Amino acid sequence: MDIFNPVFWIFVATTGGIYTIMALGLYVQFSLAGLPNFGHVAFMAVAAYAMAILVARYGLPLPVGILGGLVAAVILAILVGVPALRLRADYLAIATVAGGEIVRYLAMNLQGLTGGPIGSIGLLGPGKIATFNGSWQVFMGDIAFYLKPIFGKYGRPDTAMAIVVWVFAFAAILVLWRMERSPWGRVMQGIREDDTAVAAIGKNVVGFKMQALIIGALLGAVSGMLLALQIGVFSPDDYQPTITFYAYLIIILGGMNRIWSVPVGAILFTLLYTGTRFLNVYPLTLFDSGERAYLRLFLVGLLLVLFLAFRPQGIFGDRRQILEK
Amino acid sequence: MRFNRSTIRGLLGSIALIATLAPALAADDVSFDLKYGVLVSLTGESAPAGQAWNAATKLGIDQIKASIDRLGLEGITLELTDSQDSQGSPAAGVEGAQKLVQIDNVDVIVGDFYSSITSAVATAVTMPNGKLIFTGGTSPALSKLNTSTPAMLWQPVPADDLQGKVLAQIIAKEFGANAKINVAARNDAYGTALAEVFTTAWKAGGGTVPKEVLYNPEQPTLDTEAQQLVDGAPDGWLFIDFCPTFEKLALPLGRTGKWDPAKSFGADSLAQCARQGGKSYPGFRATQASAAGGTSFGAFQKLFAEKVDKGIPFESTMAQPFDSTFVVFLAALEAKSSDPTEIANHVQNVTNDPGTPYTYEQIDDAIKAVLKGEKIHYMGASGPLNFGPDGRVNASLFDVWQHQPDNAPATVIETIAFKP
Amino acid sequence: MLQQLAQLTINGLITGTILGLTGVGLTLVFGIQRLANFAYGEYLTTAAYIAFIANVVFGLDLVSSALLAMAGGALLALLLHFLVLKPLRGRGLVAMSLITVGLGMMLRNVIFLVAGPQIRSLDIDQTRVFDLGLIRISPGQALAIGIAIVVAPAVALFLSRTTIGKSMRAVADNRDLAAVTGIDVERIGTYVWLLAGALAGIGGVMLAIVQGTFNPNLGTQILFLIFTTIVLGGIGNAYGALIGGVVLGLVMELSTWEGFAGGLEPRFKSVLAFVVLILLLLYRPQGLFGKERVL
Amino acid sequence: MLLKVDGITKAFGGVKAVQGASFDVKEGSITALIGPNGAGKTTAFNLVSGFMRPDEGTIQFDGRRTERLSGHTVARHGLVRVFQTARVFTQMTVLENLLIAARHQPGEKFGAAWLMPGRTSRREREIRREAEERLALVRLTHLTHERAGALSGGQRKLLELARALMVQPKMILLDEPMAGVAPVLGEQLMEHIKELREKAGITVLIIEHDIDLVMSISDRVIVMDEGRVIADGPPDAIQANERVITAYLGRNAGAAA
Repeated sequence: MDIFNPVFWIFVATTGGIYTIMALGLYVQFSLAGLPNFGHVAFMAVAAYAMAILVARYGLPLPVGILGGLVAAVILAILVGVPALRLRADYLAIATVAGGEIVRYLAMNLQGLTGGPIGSIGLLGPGKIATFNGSWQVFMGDIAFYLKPIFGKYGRPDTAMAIVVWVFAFAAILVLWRMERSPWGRVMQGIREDDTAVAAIGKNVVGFKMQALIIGALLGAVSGMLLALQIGVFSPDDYQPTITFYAYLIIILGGMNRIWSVPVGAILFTLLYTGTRFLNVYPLTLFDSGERAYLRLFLVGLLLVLFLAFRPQGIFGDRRQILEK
Repeated sequence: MRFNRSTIRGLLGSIALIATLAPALAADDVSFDLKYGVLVSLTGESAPAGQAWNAATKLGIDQIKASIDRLGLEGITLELTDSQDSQGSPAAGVEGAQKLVQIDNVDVIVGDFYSSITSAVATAVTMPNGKLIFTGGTSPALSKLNTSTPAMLWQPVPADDLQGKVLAQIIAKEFGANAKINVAARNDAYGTALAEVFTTAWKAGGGTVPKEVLYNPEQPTLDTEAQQLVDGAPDGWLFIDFCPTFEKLALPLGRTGKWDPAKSFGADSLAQCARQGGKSYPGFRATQASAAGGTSFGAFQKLFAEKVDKGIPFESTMAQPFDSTFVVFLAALEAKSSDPTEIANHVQNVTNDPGTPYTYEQIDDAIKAVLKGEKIHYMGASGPLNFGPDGRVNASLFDVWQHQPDNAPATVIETIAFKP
Repeated sequence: MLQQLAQLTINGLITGTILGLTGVGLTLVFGIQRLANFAYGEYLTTAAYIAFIANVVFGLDLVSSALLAMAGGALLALLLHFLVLKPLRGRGLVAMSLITVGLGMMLRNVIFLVAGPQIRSLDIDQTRVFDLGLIRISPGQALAIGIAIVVAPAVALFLSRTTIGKSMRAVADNRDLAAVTGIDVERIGTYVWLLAGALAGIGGVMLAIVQGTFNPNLGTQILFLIFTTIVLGGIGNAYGALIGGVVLGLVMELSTWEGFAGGLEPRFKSVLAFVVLILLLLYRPQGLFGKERVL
Repeated sequence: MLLKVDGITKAFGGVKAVQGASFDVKEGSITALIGPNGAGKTTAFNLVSGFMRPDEGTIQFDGRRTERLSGHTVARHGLVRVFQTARVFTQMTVLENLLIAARHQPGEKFGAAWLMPGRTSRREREIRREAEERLALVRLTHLTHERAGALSGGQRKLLELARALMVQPKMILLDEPMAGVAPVLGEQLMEHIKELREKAGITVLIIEHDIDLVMSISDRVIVMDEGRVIADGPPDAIQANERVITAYLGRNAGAAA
């Protein structure tokens, strides 16, 4: 075993960065505006599909595809927002799960549009191979060229990808951090606490919530597209509701209401999630290798419960501010 | 053993070779360390098949290890390094594959049976890192990922395009090319792709498909689907599914009172449901690549039943990972190296004529033959594995299996030649 | 066509009753304990396996097995309540629901580990058919209908006539108000878990019987449909869940009827359920029978 | 007339909370809305302030029809409500509770923090001055940077009143401002309400149970029972009204006492 192989950990770091961006989207919706959106994963899905369809099927350049992905996520946010923003928190939570599942089922069943269960590789029909990330790989290769002098033999496209992802993640955090501390963020904080009271002082609560939903959707879209570009192939099964649960876990691990702790939560989650792939050590080897897979998910569930039980305020959270919604 | 001119020539050649390189059998010069990794959906929806896949791979490796011990080949070690869970998702699959390749440094990944995951893993992990992947994915698109030689992605089962056309050919023979056939397929990559290939071929031949029902295998009940399938008085049916979920559909089908298993055909994985602990539907027919070269499927099944935990259901498709372990090992043995590219160079050599046919049961002899420098032809438990240069199995002969009454094992009723 | 309609109606009623009965448990828990129990599907699965052990391993008859499964479901619900959920209370809707996500993952994988992934079936002859003219049903379906006829009215009566039942509805409806009127909210909270567990038990057994075969994914597969049911009926409203379940079951099945514009492809059934939910919420944000949001 | 309510009706699942209530409020007056529990007063408030939509009837505020408008729009037109149980933002400081309510802060537009930081901070300074004045007025200056959650019930009511004033209303709806307030703060609150009219010319509509208080403070009293307005007039006339006495004594003696 080569536990410290940097190539693997660079891959994990990239995933962690993508999860950071995904969770940031949820942070805006949930921690900032108090919207318990349980269908966040749908934004990742529509953006990835829109991008891949535009690039693979219509031969458009990747930037156009990315733009298309963002637009698709915004459209979905508006479609979801119109019915959902009038709902009470508990109804909203379930309705958004339903919304996310509609997206996944449609991706699965509208073969002509999405390639169906086989995923993005089937976008051009069965028997053909559809790819959409070629120019992205070239782009990463170009960046890697400039990384060579610094990183030596690890100046590879994956390293470039990790850097791009994290640069974006921190830029997003910076932008949001400043906005959170502005009057705009103050209204959001008010809405999170008591949206009726905010309406009573003349603020357009639905408008603000829609803004939060759309920003969250855009961040979700970016993370979905980055993940698709990193992996190269995606299928409807990538967008199970569990992904949204994980995004919540990330926010909670870090501490609900602190934007700078989102990346910490994402790193912790990634380590936990990937770390449980290393169960092939004694005494766990007493379990059959297939059984260890159950054990892994059991452990993920257990850690989830333990974290929420013993550190509900997250790593940096503030006990007074926890999980009010 | 089949004798034809080329095998005889091969034999004579090897005898000559042995004569000159007599000490080769000592095999001191053959030493390599071959690492396998399994990547498959071990949890959730596909856990039953995934667990069986993992068990079958382990079973294959154990067989080879035992043989190496018997033959005292100390230079060779085999290891199933780790099994990773792909959770049915390409993203999770790539992560698991990264672990296998970067951390465990495996030479070959056996899995996944999802074509989506296989394509992601192959393009993102195994191919860029020069590793092999033996997949259970049946999409004909997969082999197109092999853009250079030798192929690094191998499909040890005839792809959908082949099977779909064979089914159309057999069903046309039974009902005539203009018949009305209702198609039922599980709503996943395997089911939808195969259904599409069949439907296209069937309509091209002049037939009609009044109802094509794609059903979600995880759906609680399938009564409505069954009802739709018997509507429109079709001449026959085609089912594309695996035995456990097919059973869920067959129950309500039976209840409609309008379904006749004797007029039903199934894809390869439905050939032998009774032997998998399921029910048999007397008269039901299914095709499978012919194992005329001496099948070891029955023996494999017995082995599986003996060695694998009872909780893990057997499926005929589990012969694929099992065979893959043998093909990889024999190719490595012939290449005298566990370098993935070297192995890839030899896969075709050990799975095609000319060569002496060996099944897994004769693994000792096969190893001896390879060490002697003889040309062998490994016959899989799932049937002959005539790998082409593109990484696909080319089959020309297909067996038609028929389910027997009283849950007796299915039998081969005929073998037909596929005309492309 | 008519025959198809009759058959679909029966199928819809069976699915609907399962959704409705399990929905009653989930919705009361939602209303009283303020948590969306994402582990509820695993309660169904656990109960189905308890029935399997009783019925197949120990050879008990189906009815006793079902009763054992109900007891088992109730026990599991109480255990989780007292060991995990009650001590952790007060963490808000989202955090509590996430805890149940974790519990669900743990339970499901333990069941996989212990019971193995292979398919099981209860001891009931699935191949026989009762031909009732318009419709044809299997003994399993007949049994499920039988259970539904007994249990659904019993649950409705329990909720409308007994003190505990009435208190449950009152607490689910408005916890504070109920507390003010002297209901022991804490005690009702325990009873509600008992009821939810027992209903999950009967739902799991019914599902196992109707499906014919099952594996550890049994409950997970139906969980989101149960959630759809309770939102449809209005969260916290027990009758709403019963009716919502039947409505959802019928809508899903009848949408595939040929007389209905050729019928929807069956694989879109679950999409339809979710679409119905969202359309309804557009018109009635509080569900069919929920109360309008009051400030 | 600043506010004209005509025949509004609202039903909840068959139960009519308000049925055909009509009343109006004169500009610059303090008007009280009284009635037994369940008379529909709070629902009427919800309807007038735009937080619920009437099933029937019209509402006119400041010459504008408002019955179809949403709560925040009504508030922007100058009709601001204060809730029965003070709804301050407990996790913000007292000062922030006022800052958030100010109008015309360009920094509340999306992205303004980055696109127009100058205008945002200029306006923020103005708002802050205004907020400090209001705090001084309700004598909460010593709590400026305290978390609002730490305030007592009465202080919260004062804070909410000050917050409502930040919106620069023409009219304020007060739902039982005295409930749960310590007597000392209650008097202070009363003073403020009177001052509002005298100094700022703000119209006040108030729901209150304390009859003595109602009589002492209001110019006019509107009485509701079973969703209808049953009496309307100056305080002394109302005290003598037969129907009002029956409504109170007949069913809800406690509230009248």
